[in-house]
Amino acid sequence: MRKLALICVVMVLAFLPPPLLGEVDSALLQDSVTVDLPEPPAPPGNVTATDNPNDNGRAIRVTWELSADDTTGMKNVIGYRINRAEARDAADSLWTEASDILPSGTTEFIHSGDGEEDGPDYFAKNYDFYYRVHALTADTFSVSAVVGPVQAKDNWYNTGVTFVLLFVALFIILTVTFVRIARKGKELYIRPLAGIEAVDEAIGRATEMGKPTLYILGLGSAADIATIASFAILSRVAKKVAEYQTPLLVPCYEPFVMTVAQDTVRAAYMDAGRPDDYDEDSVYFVTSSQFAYVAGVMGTMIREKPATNFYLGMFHAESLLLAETGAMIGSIQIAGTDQIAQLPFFVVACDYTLIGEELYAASVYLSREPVLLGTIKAQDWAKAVVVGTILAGLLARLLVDLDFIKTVFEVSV
Amino acid sequence: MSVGLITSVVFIGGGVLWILVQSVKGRDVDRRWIFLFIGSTVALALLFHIRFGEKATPIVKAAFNQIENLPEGASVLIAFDYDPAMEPEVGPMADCFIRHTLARKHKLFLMTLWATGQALMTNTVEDVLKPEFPEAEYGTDYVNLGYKVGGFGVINVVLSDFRAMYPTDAHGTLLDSLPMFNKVRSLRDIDLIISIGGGTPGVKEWVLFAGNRGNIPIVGGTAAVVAPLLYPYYPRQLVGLLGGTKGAAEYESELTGNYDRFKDMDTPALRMMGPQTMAHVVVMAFIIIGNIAYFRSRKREGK
Amino acid sequence: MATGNGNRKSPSNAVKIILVIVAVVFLISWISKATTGMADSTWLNIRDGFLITFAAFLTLSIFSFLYNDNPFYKFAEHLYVGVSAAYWMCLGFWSIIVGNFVPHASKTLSTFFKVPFQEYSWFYYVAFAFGVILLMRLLPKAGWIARWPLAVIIGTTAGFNLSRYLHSDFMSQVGNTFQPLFVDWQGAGHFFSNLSLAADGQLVMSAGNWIVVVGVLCGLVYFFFSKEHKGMFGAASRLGIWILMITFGASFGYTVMGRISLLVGRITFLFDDWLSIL
Amino acid sequence: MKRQLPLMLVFLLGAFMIIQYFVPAQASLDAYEFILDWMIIIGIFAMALGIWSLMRVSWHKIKRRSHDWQYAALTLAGLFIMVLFGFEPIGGGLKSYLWLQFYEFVMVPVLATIFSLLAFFMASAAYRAFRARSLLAAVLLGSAMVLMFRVLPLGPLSDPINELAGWILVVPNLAAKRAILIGVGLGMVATSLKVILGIERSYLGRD
Repeated sequence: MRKLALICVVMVLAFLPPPLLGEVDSALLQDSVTVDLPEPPAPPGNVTATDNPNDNGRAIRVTWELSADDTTGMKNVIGYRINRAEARDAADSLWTEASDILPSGTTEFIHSGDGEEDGPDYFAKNYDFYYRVHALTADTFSVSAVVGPVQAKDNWYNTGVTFVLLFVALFIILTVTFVRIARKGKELYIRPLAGIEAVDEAIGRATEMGKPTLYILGLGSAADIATIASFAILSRVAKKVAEYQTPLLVPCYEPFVMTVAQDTVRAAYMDAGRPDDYDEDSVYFVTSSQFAYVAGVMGTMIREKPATNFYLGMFHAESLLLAETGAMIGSIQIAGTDQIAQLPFFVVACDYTLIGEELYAASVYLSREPVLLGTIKAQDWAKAVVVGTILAGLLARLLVDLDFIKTVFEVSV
Repeated sequence: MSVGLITSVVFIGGGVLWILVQSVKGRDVDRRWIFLFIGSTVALALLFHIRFGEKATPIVKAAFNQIENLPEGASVLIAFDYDPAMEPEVGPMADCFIRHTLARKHKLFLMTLWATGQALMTNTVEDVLKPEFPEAEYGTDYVNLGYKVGGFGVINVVLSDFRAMYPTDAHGTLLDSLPMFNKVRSLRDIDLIISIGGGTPGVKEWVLFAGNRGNIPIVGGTAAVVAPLLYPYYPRQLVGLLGGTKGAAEYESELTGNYDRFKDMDTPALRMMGPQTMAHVVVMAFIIIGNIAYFRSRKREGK
Repeated sequence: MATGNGNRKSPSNAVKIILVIVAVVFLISWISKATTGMADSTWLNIRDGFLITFAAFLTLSIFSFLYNDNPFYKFAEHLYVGVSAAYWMCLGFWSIIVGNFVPHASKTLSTFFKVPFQEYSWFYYVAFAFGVILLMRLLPKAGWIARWPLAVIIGTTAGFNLSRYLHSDFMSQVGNTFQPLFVDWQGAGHFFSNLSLAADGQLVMSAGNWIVVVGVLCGLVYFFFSKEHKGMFGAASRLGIWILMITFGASFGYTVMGRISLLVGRITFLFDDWLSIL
Repeated sequence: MKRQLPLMLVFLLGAFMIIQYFVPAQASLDAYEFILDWMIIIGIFAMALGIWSLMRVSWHKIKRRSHDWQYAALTLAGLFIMVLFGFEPIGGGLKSYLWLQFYEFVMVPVLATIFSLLAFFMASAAYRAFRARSLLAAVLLGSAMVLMFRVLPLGPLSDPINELAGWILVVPNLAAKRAILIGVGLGMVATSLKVILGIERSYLGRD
């Protein structure tokens, strides 16, 4: 992420015309011999230019050693600037500025661009370039030796994220292993979750009161993990509702979510053996505008007075609006979201709240399918690995000042 | 004591008392009373322009004193590192700082590291500086350096030389022709940096790249969201900090209280804090009343 | 709500009277706005007066929900739902169909919609085809085929989320937890001789880091599903939920200010823009 | 066939997106951008289904003359008028005068007002729900109070409260958010994996 930001900054810098010191530069070039020309600083040494790794072949990394007058010597170097040309012995006018002024103390610059051939940032792939570095003082500059040729190349594996790859592998192995164990019929324990245990009771209450059950899937898209978890819960809730023969209301914010929810609910009614009770209009679209949706749902609540409200999925500022309206009409409310900012409002205003990961696990609780239980077990093991890693990392840092483990997690983008 | 304040206090006091009595008696207060009550609290505060003498907390007072105690003619740099979205929160701070520094006859250097800050800075100069301080002369008393690309890199460069980054000011005048720059070559010649902003680069970057390296005192003004992250820098790396509307209001109140010429100045932050304070008092009163009622009812059930 | 809303009959006389009163009030407001307007022409004043009055009417209609459901709220709600649905649909059409698809699909259409034509790409026709398949849902027999586009979206996002969340939400959060437990450690002597409760002192900073680490670990323990929360494990889990609750309370308290600002904004609109009494 | 093909699509595309993440080359980036464009274009067709559902439900209400059917008609009227404005300037994009007026004088005031209802609901939640029923509830209440106190002008008390509030926001807040984020991150990975491997398939319905 940081690197991405850096690249963005660099690209912005490259995009803008470089007015700084431009005057000084050209003035120096024109009046090549003036009497009181200040003494130039020592040039930057040991310049290297290599293909920037782990990218799409549109960047070259330039490094150099600080001018002897940067932090030592005359100490008057205020910064560096990178120049690029297409030939080693190109005339000064053919060298283009590859960077803005980089602050003193800098020893690395990544010159990057994009693949748009007519664009201002075009950066040719597989093409020979030459680089040199200027050390600048307030009124003069010096030039390093030229390096090159160097080419920017496509890379086919991002070495910066190897540890992500390893963790993906570890996680797949854990999941597959525990799913196998679970399939063999081994009993796997899961701790009780209050919100889930209340589901049956809540729907039962709606039945007794002869009032509908309201299920809100949140503002997420059909592909958001919170929404997918919510579909799984909806499928169980709809089945119970069908068995108890109470009405179900599912107003939707996202059209795609609506289509999936319709399929899910219809299938649940079939499973319950009551396909004819399914009302096509019970799962409906309201609007894709956040507060208009909320206004609609609030209106529905106060008119239909559902006995039980489920808010499971992704929520934003509307969380408290829904939960307080629900409390106003005296519904039992079960909420769950992975949006940290909204959890406080659900916790305060609802009867039960599934916090973050609990929402994802809830469908497993409701179905108790061994395969899904296996995935929960795998998740817990991954968590144990994390706890172990944190402890080990801190210990290592305390004892031998090892920063290795920290660097593992600081993968680059 | 204005009529408005008395009306509001009577209203709020009476309302809270009534809800308290109802709750203690074990009656459920209909939430519509709660709604009506919080709504009218805010409405009354707005209607009667209620403000509270926000007494400056030490962290804001420290910022105020820093400017107050600089010798006359000191060089102060104000960085406008924010965008229109943050303007309601930090804009009032910028106005205050400009008023205060110019009233103390300090030399003012204005600059921004945000492209969006340029227009806001110009607005502040046109709306506050020029009309209120017609005697301040451009180039002698204040200068507008404008915006330069480069983020915190700009700080690095001006730490060693202003002219390297700013051959000219925002209007294209050569720095050398401005009297203010006779004595000032780099950031190290500045006596105080005031950084106003809520993002990156912002207060934190000024602290890390200018304050720490150049040993220059820094006062920060920032959005409420960011303020907690900056508290740890006070008092060593930040000599004072204004957090959000609240901090701005405290500074406004300090300024109006200490300077006669600012008695009637516009105080948007203080105006905003009136309804805020009253609403917070009411919400907290609700929490307390709710708990009193709860414990009463538990006691009753216990019997 | 305490009072019932059960009377689902036609509007009673009282309701009719209220409706008339409200209509008269807003009519007066419109007229006074129109006559005091600052615009150049009378027509503009009449129009602007209407728009401001209507906006104020909608604002008050929404506020009336706080009392109970009522015709005004229903009016504002239903109007808003319809208008906003159309708003998003048109926005989607112009920005996506016209903005993304047309420039890659047809020169004629590009000219028609006045967007610069980019280049033909069969890829975009495939996307379009998937979109059309999605509409097959409306046919009772072919509904199942609509799952293909759904599969495209869900599969892609699942793969996308997997590695990216692993990176940003998971690995970098774990990595950030490796803070030094003894900030700026220069030996026990230095530590004790400089002991202070200052916010940026060694003691407070170190203690903060300890609490963060312990908090993260206990929080994680709370999220263990397949182990009974008993004994030491249970204690850690309880500490975890404590820290969660402190945070939730703090977030709630912190947000009050922002929400009050919103209300201030609306009331300022009513008092200032509409009634001009501030 | 009805379920197999979609499941295969999910697997293939999911696997592709995972691999894509590790390949920085241009071809991989291009494919990635194409697929994102695909999703957006497909998504807009879903919008048509949504509008269809809205019209259908409203129409049923009107046809059956069910309670409040007049309001359903209002929704449809709003919808059609806005669509009309939205397509009036064919070729010009969304610059229609009436479109902008509807946005500014219908949508914005209602949106802002509904958002501001939160101020009322915060107050009622404070009265109703912030009760110290247990130690845990008391902790929640206490930290909320500390954060609210920081707004009041309390003179000399302000500074310690500010510091405490700042500390809560920086230290326990950070710990809790991080714990939740790590859990959520893992849960996301696990659920994504379940989806890609076809273990979680409730979103596909049955038959």
